[in-house]
Amino acid sequence: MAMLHIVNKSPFERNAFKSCLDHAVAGDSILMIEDAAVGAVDGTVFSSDLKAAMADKSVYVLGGDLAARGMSEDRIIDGIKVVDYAGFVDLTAENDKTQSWV
Amino acid sequence: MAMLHIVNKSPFERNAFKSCLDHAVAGDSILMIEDAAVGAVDGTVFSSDLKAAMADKSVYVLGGDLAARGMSEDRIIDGIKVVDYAGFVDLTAENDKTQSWV
Amino acid sequence: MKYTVMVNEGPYQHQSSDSALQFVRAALEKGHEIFRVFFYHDGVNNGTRLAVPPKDDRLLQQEWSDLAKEHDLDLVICIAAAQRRGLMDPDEAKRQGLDADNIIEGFRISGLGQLIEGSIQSDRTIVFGD
Amino acid sequence: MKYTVMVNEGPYQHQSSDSALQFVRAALEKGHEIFRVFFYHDGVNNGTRLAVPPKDDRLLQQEWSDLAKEHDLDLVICIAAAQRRGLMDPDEAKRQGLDADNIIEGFRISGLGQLIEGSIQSDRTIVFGD
Amino acid sequence: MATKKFMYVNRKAPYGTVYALESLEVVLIAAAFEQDVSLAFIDDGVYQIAKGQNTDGIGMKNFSATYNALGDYEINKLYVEKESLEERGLTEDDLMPIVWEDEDDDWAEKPSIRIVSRAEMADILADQDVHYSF
Amino acid sequence: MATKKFMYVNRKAPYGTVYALESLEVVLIAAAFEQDVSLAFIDDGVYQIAKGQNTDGIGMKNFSATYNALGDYEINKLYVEKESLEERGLTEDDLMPIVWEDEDDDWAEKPSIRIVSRAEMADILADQDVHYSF
Repeated sequence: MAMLHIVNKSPFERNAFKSCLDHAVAGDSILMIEDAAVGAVDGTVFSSDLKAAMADKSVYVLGGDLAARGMSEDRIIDGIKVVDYAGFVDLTAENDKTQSWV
Repeated sequence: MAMLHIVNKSPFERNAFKSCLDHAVAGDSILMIEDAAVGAVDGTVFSSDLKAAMADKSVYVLGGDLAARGMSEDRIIDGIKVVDYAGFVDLTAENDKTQSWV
Repeated sequence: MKYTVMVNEGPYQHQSSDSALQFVRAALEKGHEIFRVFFYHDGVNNGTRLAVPPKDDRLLQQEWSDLAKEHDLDLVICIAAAQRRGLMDPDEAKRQGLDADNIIEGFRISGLGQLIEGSIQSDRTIVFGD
Repeated sequence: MKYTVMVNEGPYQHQSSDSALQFVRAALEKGHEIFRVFFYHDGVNNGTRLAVPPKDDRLLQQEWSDLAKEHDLDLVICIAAAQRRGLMDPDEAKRQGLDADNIIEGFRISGLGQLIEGSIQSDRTIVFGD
Repeated sequence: MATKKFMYVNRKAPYGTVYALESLEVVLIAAAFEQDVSLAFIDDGVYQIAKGQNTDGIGMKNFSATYNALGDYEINKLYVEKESLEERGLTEDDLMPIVWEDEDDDWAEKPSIRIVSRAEMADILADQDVHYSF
Repeated sequence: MATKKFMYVNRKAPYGTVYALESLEVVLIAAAFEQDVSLAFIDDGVYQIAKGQNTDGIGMKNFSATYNALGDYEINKLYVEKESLEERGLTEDDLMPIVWEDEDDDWAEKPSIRIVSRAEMADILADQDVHYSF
């Protein structure tokens, strides 16, 4: 019964991403889309929170949203997987359900 | 050249209120409207930040927005003044300019 | 897999409509079924035909309309949200005594039950919002 | 004191339109002048006449329209933002070859220069947004 | 039709945005579908069920009484996160006393609000089929 | 007409919302009014001028090149907050090299971007007449 959490808010602007991390359970997956993509970058004030969550959760970022904001893939946290929209669809199919942290 | 800062975001949801506090200068005034009104309540994780700002800034809350969210005036931080829309207008006239932290 | 997609913001102001459109396209390409797209809150504003094609940008309302035609999609606008915001089809405009309507081809206006039913019938419900 | 007020969100979704309306009323009551109210971003959606009066709630679009009539207010909708979102007056609709328009009485559509000019002419510019 | 577990996730304060009101409108319609309905109040969502809401000063409709009607529609699982309350200086006493009448227990009035910890909330969210986010 | 100091306060990431794009559209119109125009990039607003933006994957218009045109309109005061960059793991090297040509200095190319501290930004904001918030 794994869940895909979809986050679309910058972790620097809103508490939605933090709230997602606080409520996701072991084995869940987290996908960053839209403004949330900037949360994938390493060396930010948010990256330690995200790394801690990665201990027992899988984390993905939508490549198109990362590139749109000028962040190249080589600066994201090790272990975060970059997906395109086809990969986004696959994640929704592979997990039993999804929750959007709008 | 004093400025009125208008904040309309909950300090628990977004960084706008914190950013306002970080950028207001001594002698400025801060008015909480809409969802920001909940920031006036004492005993929250945000109240110490706001109290620190009150050392050299005046802080106001729109009473209608506070009441709409079920928060009575007797639980707000000492020193915060409650105004109505007429008081809101007065604040914009008394200060030389305004900035909205949307 | 069968999907119901919920779009809660209008075009342009937030990326939600863009993201939902890209998601629906990708799902269709993979052979999944889009049972319904339900437009709620400001999402109802995606269904207007009165937007003007920009010189150099996408016209989201038209893209939804075209996609609906191409794939026979069921694009449903919530009637209660639409009434607040001024999105009308000919029948509803007439019923309300209004002198115009603004819905674009490919969308229809209906009740919130369509959302619940969509989620019951579908394997997945995906929400795009602010 | 002379004010220009900027409204950046549509009706209902965010409180901005309500707050701006209450502010403008209070300013007028105190004898201040509202030089202009400029509607930008989704704020353009405040100017539709196709919204339906709810049974038990305010109809914001009508309240703006009524206030404009009562106080001869200048309510300006940004044309670029309006074109993206589908808010049209009869002239613009005709020019674009559209079969309908949806602007409500009391609003007019014009360019962004009206905002800048408003801020230059006014003592205060107040922004209401998300 | 199959029965699914529907969760309404409410994370925003009322009135500043329309989400709280329009979330409630979905919940009321959902009642007719005989599904398993729960509501979660997390983060600023807890203000939606704060007691004493008075909108006279802002010209908006006060819809808070509607939460009291949910029991009549057999919607009686309102999960409220303890940590969200605490961070905002609130306790259960600040919430409306929302109740429902238990048909199977001689129509006894029972509380609909269940205060849960963040960890419990995570498990409750994980146990649902459909998540509507407002 | 009197000359006023106009400040465009940009605090949000591009593409996730329309504010960055429509802010820029106001700035371009403002150029015709011969006012004193400044732009501030604070919080997530710093991503608006990040270099290498590529929107191919999301189907939206890439408008970042427009910032390079601002110099032609004599808009050359783009204040970027140092702390906002640092919190996001960014440095000045991550920003587009936006420049303007100084007519009074033999059209020498000069940087439009000025990195300032949070305290300096507060003073700059305090020194304006009109604040547009995006």
